Amino acid sequence: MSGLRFAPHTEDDVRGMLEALGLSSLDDLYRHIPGQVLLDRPLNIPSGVSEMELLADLSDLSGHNRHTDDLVSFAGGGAYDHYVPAAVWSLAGRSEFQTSYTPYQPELSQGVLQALFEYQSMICDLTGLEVSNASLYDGATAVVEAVSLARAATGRDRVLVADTVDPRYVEALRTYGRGAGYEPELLPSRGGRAVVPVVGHVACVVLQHPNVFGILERAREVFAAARAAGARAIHVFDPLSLGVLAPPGELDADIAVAEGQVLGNHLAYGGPYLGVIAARMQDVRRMPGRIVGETVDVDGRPGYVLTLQAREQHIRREKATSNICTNQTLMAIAAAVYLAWLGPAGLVELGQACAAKAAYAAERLTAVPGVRLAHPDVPFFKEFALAFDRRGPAEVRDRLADRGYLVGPVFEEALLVACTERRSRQEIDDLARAVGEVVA
Amino acid sequence: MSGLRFAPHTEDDVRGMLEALGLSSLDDLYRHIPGQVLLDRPLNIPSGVSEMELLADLSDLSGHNRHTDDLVSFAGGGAYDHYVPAAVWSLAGRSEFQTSYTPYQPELSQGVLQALFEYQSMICDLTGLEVSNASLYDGATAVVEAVSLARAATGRDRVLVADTVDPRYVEALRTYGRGAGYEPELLPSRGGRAVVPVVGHVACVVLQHPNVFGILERAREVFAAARAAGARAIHVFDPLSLGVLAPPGELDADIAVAEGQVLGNHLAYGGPYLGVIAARMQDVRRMPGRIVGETVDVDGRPGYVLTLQAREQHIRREKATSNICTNQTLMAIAAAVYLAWLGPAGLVELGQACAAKAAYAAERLTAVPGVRLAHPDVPFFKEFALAFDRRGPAEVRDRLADRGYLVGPVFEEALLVACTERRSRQEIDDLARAVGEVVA
Amino acid sequence: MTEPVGAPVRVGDPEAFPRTLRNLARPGRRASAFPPLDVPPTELPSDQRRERAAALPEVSERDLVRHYTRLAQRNYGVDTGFYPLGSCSMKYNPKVAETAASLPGFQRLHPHQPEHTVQGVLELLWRLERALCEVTGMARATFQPAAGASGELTGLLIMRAFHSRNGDPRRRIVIPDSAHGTNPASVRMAGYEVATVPSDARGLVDLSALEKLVEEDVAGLMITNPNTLGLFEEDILEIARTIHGAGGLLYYDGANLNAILGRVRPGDMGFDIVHMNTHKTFATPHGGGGPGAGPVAVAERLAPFLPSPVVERREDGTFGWDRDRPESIGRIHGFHGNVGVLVRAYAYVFGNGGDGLREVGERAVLNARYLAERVRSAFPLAHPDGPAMHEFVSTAKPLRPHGVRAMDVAKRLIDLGYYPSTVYFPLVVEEALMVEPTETESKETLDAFAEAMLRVAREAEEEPDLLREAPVTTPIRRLDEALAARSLKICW
Amino acid sequence: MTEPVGAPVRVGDPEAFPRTLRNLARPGRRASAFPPLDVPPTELPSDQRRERAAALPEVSERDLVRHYTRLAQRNYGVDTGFYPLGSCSMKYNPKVAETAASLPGFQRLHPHQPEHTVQGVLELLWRLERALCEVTGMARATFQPAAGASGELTGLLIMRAFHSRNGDPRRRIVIPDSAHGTNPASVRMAGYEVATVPSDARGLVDLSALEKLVEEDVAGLMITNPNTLGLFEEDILEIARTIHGAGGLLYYDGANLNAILGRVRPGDMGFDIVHMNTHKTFATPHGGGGPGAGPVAVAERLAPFLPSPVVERREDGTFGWDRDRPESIGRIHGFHGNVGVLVRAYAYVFGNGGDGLREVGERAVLNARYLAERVRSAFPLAHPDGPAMHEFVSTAKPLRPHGVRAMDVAKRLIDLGYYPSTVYFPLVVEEALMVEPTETESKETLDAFAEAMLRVAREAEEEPDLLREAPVTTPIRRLDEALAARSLKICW
Ligand SMILES: Cc1ncc(COP(=O)(O)O)c(C=O)c1O
Ligand SMILES: Cc1ncc(COP(=O)(O)O)c(C=O)c1O
Repeated sequence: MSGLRFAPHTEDDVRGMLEALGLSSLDDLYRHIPGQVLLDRPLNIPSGVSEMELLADLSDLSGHNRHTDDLVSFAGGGAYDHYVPAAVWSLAGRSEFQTSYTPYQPELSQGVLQALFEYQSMICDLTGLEVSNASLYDGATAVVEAVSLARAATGRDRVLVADTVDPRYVEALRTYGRGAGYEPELLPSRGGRAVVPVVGHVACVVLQHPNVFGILERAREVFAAARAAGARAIHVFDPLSLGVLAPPGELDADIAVAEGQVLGNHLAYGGPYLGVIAARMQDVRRMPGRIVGETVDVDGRPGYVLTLQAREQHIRREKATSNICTNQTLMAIAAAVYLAWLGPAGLVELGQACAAKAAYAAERLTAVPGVRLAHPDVPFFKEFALAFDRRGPAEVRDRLADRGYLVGPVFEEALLVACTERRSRQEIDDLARAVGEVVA
Repeated sequence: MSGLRFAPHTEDDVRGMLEALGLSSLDDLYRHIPGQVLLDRPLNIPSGVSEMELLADLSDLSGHNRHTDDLVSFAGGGAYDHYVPAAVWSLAGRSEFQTSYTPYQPELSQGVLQALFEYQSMICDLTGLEVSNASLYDGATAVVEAVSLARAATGRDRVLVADTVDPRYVEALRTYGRGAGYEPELLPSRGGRAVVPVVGHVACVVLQHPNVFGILERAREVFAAARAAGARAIHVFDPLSLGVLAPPGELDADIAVAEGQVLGNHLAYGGPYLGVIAARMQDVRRMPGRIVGETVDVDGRPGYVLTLQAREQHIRREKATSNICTNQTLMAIAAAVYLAWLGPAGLVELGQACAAKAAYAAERLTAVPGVRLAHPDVPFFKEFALAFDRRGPAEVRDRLADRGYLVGPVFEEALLVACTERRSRQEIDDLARAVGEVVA
Repeated sequence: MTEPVGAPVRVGDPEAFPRTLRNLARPGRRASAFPPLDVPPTELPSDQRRERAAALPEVSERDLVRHYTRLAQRNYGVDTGFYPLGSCSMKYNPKVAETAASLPGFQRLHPHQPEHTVQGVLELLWRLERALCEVTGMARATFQPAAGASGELTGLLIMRAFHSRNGDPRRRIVIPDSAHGTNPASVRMAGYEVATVPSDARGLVDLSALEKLVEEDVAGLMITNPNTLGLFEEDILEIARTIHGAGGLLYYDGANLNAILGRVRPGDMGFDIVHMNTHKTFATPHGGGGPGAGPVAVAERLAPFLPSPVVERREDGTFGWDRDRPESIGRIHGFHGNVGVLVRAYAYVFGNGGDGLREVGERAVLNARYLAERVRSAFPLAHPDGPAMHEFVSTAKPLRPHGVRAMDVAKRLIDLGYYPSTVYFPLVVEEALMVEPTETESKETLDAFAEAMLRVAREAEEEPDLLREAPVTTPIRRLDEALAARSLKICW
Repeated sequence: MTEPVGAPVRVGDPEAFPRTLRNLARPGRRASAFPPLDVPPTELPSDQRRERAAALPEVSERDLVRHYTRLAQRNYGVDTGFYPLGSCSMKYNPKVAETAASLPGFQRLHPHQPEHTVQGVLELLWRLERALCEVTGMARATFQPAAGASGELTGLLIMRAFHSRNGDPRRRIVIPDSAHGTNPASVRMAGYEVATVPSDARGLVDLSALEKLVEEDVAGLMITNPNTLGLFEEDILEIARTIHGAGGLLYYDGANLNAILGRVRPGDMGFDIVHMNTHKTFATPHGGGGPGAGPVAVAERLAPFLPSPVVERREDGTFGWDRDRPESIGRIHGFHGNVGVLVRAYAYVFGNGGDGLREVGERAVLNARYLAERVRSAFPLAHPDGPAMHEFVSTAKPLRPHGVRAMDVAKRLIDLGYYPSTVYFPLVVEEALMVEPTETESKETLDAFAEAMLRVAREAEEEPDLLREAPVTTPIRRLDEALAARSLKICW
C-alpha cells in the first residue's frame, strides 16, 4: 500500500458488510443515485502518498517560507511575535482536547467545559468586564459581532468607527454590513488620534486603543461621549497591553473585543487565532456564540455546561444572536494556559518590556537621517509608524526582509514597526543600522 | 524574576514552614553539617535565565549542527536514518508515560506495564525466541549482558567474538570484561565473513549478522558449531532485517541482542536508544533487568506486574544477574508502537526496500572509477563497505559531508555506506555523482 | 464492571477536581519569567495606566501542568473512543497532519510578511484550492471562512453581490425544514428571509412545495446532499432546474460531503457555491469546539465575487495574492483564514490522494449503512425506504411508552463507554438519534456499538431507570442546565 | 467521594482494557505505508530468507492511537499528581526541556557524523561538563553512562584501573548496609567483593566498624551523602581520611545530590568519583523506567581513566572528541551516552543557573523536613535525632499490632489519590516508608498529603481492612505477584 489509508477495513470486512446489506459491490451503495450526477472518472488529484513522502513534500514547501525564527520580526498590524511558552501547547495540544467536538454531552466533556469557564473568567479578570464567551473566529469577526450586538441592544442602525481602527476591521464591517444593512461611518482623526466625536443617534462607537498606529487614544473621552449619547462604547484592545494600560472596564467601555493571537497562539500566517469578546451583564443575552456556566449535577456535585443556548443558532435558528457554531475553542484553551502562565506580575512585566523596547526602537530608528515618526508627540504602546523622506515604505519593508528583518504592514504611506518582549536591544540596534543602509 | 524557578514556594510559604520547624533561616537547614564542607561561595555557573533566553541559546547551539533533514544520510555503523512515523512519539511521548517512574506500584502503572508486556511480546514475535526483557541501555550493553548471561549459564569463562562484530561492541566487551574477568577472543574472518569456528570450551560465540560491514554471515553454521560445543550462540541482529532475513530463532541462536534505535527512535547523536535482548526459556532466570508478567488481581481481573524480581539488584544485591535499574523503558514503548505500526507486511516491505536500495547504491557507486567494494562477491543487507584507489576513506567522508552527504563510519580502511527506506533513487544517483567528484 | 470516564477525584488532594486555577492560586506564586530589561524603562501617561493589577490566578508551572493534564483526562475525544456524533464526521485525525502544521516554516509565519518570503505557504494554498475545486466540481475557492457557518454567510453574500450586480435584488433563500441551525441564521445575517420547504414522506425536499415557493424573489436554495437525514436528494437535478429556472442560485452546505467524495460532485449536481468543513470531511481536529476551516468554492461566473484577496500563480511561476478584485464581497476573516488548519487539510487530501478520498467516501457509507441495518430493529429509521449514506437518523419513539427519551438512550450509551450520537436533530424527526460512524471505525467497533444500542433498547423495557438515571459512571452525572441559566455563574 | 485512578473500562467496547494489541488485530489490517520501490528489487540468498512472516499484530493507526492513549491514562505520573517516591527525586519535569530536545539540530544527528558537522552539540556537552564539575567539585566528567548504575560500574572500573596502574590491586569495596541494591551489584560486576559497614544508632556509618574493615585490600568506599536514610553523614571528613589513609578511593553515589546542590560539593567532602542521576537531580523525565543519564565526574588524578572519548575544546575554539587516552577504561556505552537526555539536563542546569540550583536544594530539604515534622507523630522517624535532608524514612511499625504493614499504608494512599512513598527500603529499617517530596511541591500539597497519612494511621486502628483491602479505586486492585512468577506469562 503506498498512500495514507485510515479506514481499517480488510477485504473480508468489506465483503462481509456488503453481504449483510445484500449488496455485491461498493458501487451498489450508490445505486439509487441518478446516473447523470455520478462521477464517471477518478478524481484528478494525484494518488495517495506515504507519510514519509507527504512530509518530504510539506517540508519542502515549508522550506520555501522564511519564518520568524529566521527573520527577526518587528512586524505588527494585529499579529505579533510574542514568546509562546513550552507549557502552553504541550497542554492545550493534548489529544483529549484536540480530538473532541463541541461539548454537547457535558458528562464526557468536563475538561473542555472547565477550561472554557476558566478562559471566560480570565478574560473578565483581564478586561474588568463581567461577561465573556468561549471565543469567536478572530479579531475582525469579534469587531463585527460587537457591532451587531450593539445594534441589537440599542435598536439603532448607524455605526461609527474611528478611522484609526485597523483597516482590516473596517473592511470586515463593510462586508458584513452589506448583509446586516449598515455602512460603517468613519470618525476622523488628527495627528494619529481620533477626535472626540459629537455622537448622534448611533448604535455604537468603535475605537481601537492602542490604535492601528500603536498610539494611545483618548479612550475615556471617546467612550464617555458614546455612552452619553446612548450608544455602546466598543473598545478594540490589545490583551497584552492590559498589564500596563487601563482595561476596558476602567475606561467605561461597554463591549471589548480583541485579536487573541497574542495569548499563546502561534502566528501561523494569520490563523487559527481567536476572537475575544467581553461585555457587561446588560448584554449577556445578546452575546454571540458559546457560553459556559457552572451548575451542579443530580448528586449536587459542581460541574460545567453550555448555557444560555436560547441565544444560539441550533435553538433560535434565524433569530439567533449569531450564526457561529464551530468557534476557536482550542485557541481559547491555549489563551487560558498562557494567561495563567503569565499571572498578574508577568502581565505587567511583559507590558513594560514591550513599551520600553518600542520607545527605544523609535528613538534609535528616528535617529537615522531621513526617518521620522509619522505621528510625533503622541504616546504609543508597543508599535509605532515611521515615515521616510527618500523611500517608499513598501520598498523599505521589502529590502529589510532581504536583510533579515520583518517590519510592517504599510498603512497610509507609513511603515508600522512593533516590538515584543522577544526583541533585544542588540536586534533593535541592528535594525536601525539596516534601516540606515536601506534608506541611504 | 529572571531565571527558571519550578519550586512554587512563596515567601510566606518559606517563612511559615521554617517557623513550623523552629528555624529562622534556610541556612539553619544545614546547621548540622560540618562547616568545612559547606560551600562558602555561590556556584560558578551563570545565574538562571528565562525560558525565552534559554531556548534562544539552545536554538543557537542546535543551529551549529547539521542534521539528517539537511544532510542526506547514508551513514550506518549501528545507527540508521529510518523514518519515524508521527504516531510513535505523539503516543510514547504522552506525559503520563514520560513523567512516571519504574512501575513499583502496579495499580497506578498499568499503562507502562502493559506497554512493556506488549513490547516483550513483539520482540519475541520478531526474533522467534521465547523471552525478552523490558530493555537494556543500548546495543553495546546488550551484547555485554548477553555474554555475562552466557558465562553464568555455561559456567565457562572464555568469550569468542567474531572480528566482524562492530568494534564498538568489542571495545565494550573489553571494558566490562576487565571487571567480570574475561578478555574477548577474536574469531578471524575471510573476505568479510567470519570463518566457521572450531569451538572449544567457551561460554559463547558472538556473531553479528548482518555484520559490521552489512554482510550476511554463515550464521546457521556458526551457531550450530557453538551449540555443538555447549556454548551459547549469541546473535547480534538488526531488528529491521527480520522482515526479510531468517530470525535468531530460526537460525538456532540461543540469545539475540540488538541496538533498538531503528525501532522508532530518533538518532539523537547516539542516545537515548535501547538494548534489545531475547533468549530461550532455559535462560529466563538469568535474564538481566526488568521483566513484566501477566497475572490477576484479587478480583480475578487480568493485570501486569514486574516479575522474577529475585534476579534483580534491589532483591539480590551482589548476586543479581545485573546491576541495571533505570533502563530505557520509554524507548521500548516507542519501539512497540513502531513495530505495531509496521505490522508483518510493513516489516517485509521495509526490509525489501532497504536491501534493494543498498544493492542499487553499491552498483552505482562501484561504477565510479577508483571505487570498489571492500568485500566483493558476498551478500549484504542494507549496508556495504567501499574501498578507494586514490583517496583515504576519512577524506572521502569529510568531503562528502561538505557536499551534503553523510556516509561512514570508516572501519578497517573501508567506508561504510548504508541505505534506509528514506533514500530515493535520485539521492543515490546524486551521491554517486558527488563521490565521483570527491575521488577524482 | 464499568468504570468512570475521566480521571479521578482525589480525596484529600488539594488539586482534586473541580478545583479551578483560581482555587489553586497563592499570592506571589508564578510560572512566567522574562529577561531583565535591556533598554531604559518608559513611563506611560499616568492617566492611561492600569490602577489595579489584573486578578489573574497566581500559579506555578507545575500547577498548570497538573491542572490541564487532569482536565484533559476528563474529556472524551476520538483518540479515546468511538464518537458517532451525527453531522460532525468525527473521524480519526492523522498525527502526521499535526507534525506538518508544527513545522516552523508554517507555524511561524507573520500574516503581513512580504509575498517573496512566503512562497511555500502560498503554493500550498494554491494546490489545495485546485484539489478542493476538483473534489467539488467548482472553479475557484476562498480560504477565509474560519468554519462552515462563516462559509455559509460568505456564500450568501456572494449570492447577494451576484443578484445586485444583475440589478435584481431578491429577498428569500429557500432551506429545507431539516436544515442545520446555522443555515437560517446565516440567511438572516446575509439580509435575506428564510423560506422553508418541507420534507416529504421520503425525507427528501417536497418538489411540489418547492415549485410553489419559488418566485422572482427567491435568491437561492441552501441544502446539504446527502441531507441531514442522511438521505441523498435524488431529485437534485430537478431541484436545480427549478431554482435556476427562477433565476436563483444553489448553495451546497458541505457538512455531509464525506458521503460522496470521489463519487458525486456538487458542481455536477448543479450547485453554484459550496462550503467544506475541513474539520469534518478532511479530518482536521475539532479542538473541543474549534478551530475549523470553511473554504468556499464557486462556479466560474461567481469567482469575481469571492472575498479578496485570492491566491494566484503568476506567469513567472511565483505565487501571490490577487487584490485587484473590484466585485469582491470584501473581507470575511481578519487575515487569510485558519491557515494552520488548512495545512492539516492539505496533508489529508494529498496523503489520501484522489483514489484514497474515493475510498474514504465508500467506507463512510458502508459503515453507516451497515450499522443502520444492525440497529433498525430496535431503533426504527426515520425514513426506512431511503438508503442511508454516511449517517442515519433513527428514532427512540418506540421507547416512549417506557417513559424513556432519546436523551436517556444517549446518557445510557455513556455508561456503556461510548460518546452518544447526536440527539433531537434534525428537528423534523421526533426523538431523533443521528448516528455517523465515519469510515475510520472498524467492523468490530460497529458490531459492539450495535450490541450496546440493542442492549439499551432491552433495558428501556426491563429496567428503564438504568436509562433515566444514566450516566452513573462519569465523574459528574446529569447537570442542571436550568439552574445554570437561572443562577448564571459564567465567571469565577 | 473517591474515584478510580486511570481511564475507564468500557463495557461492550471492543477496545476495553486490558485488550492487548494482539486482541485488536485483524488479518490484513495495517497502519504503515511506504513509497513504491523506485529501484530494481533484489533477491537475498534463499537460505538466508525468513520463512514465516513475523507474527506482529495487524492494526490500524487509529487502533494504535486509542490503545496507547488509554494505556497512558491508566498511568500515574508527576504530571498527574504528587509522587513522593523516596530516593527517586520525582520532581516536575520542565516542558521547555522537551522543546529543546526535539529541536532537529539535536534530535536528528547521527552519532558517526564528522566533528565539524556537530559543533553545537559538542559545545553543549562541553559546557554541561564544566557545570557538572562545578556542582560536584570535580575536574572532568564522562557522559557515557546511561544511568546511575552504569555510572557506578564506570566509577568502580576507574578505581580498578587506578589501583592496578599503581601496581596494587585491591579486593574489596566498602558500602553501608543501607546502600541501594545497585551498589553491591555494581561492585560485583567490577570484580570486587562487598564489605558492608553497619549503620550506628544515628543511622550514620559506624566509624569504629569502618576502621576495622579498612585494610590494605580495600579499593574504596561507595556511599550516598545524604545517605539513603535521608541523613547527612556528618563524619564524612573522618570517613574520607580513613579511606584515603588506607589508600582507597571515595565514590559518591549521586542519587541524593538534590539535597546539597549549591551548598555542599562531594569534592569538598573528599570524594574522588561522583555519578549524577540527571533523571533525579536535573529533572529529566524518567519515562516509566528510563531513559536516564548517569554522568560520572572525577578528580584530576583520575581523569586519565575516564571512558574514551571525552569532549575537548581545541586551541582554535572548535570542539572535538579526544580519543588519545591510553589509560582510559574504554567504552561503557555504544556511542556518547544518552545525549537527548543530556540536552534536557543542560536546559535545567542553565535555566535554573547557579543561584537557582542552590534554591532547588534548599527547598527540597525544606519540604522534606516540614513533611517529616507533620507526620512523625503517626509514623515515627527511623532516626529521630538526625535532621532530614531531602527525604525522610519513617516506619509503619506502630501499625503492626493492627495487622497492618507498610505496604498496606502505601496501597491505602493510592485510594486517597497519591502515588505512595518508597516502601521496605532501605532494608535496615523495618516497615520503612521513604518519603521524598522534592522542591516542586507546594505547601498545600504537603499539608494535604500529611493529612492523608495521619488519616491512614487512624484508619489502621479503627478500620484496618480499609488498608488491607486497598486499593479499591483503581481499575485493577492488588495483583498476585506469586502467580505471575509461577505461571510466568511474559509474552502473549
Ligand atoms: C449540516 C451542517 N451545516 C452547517 C454546520 C456548521 O458548520 P461549522 O460548525 O463548521 O460552522 C454544521 C456543523 O455541525 C452542520 O452539521
Ligand atoms: C541511592 C541510589 N543509588 C543508585 C540508584 C540507581 O540509579 P539508576 O536507576 O539511575 O541506575 C538509585 C536509583 O533509584 C538510587 O536510589
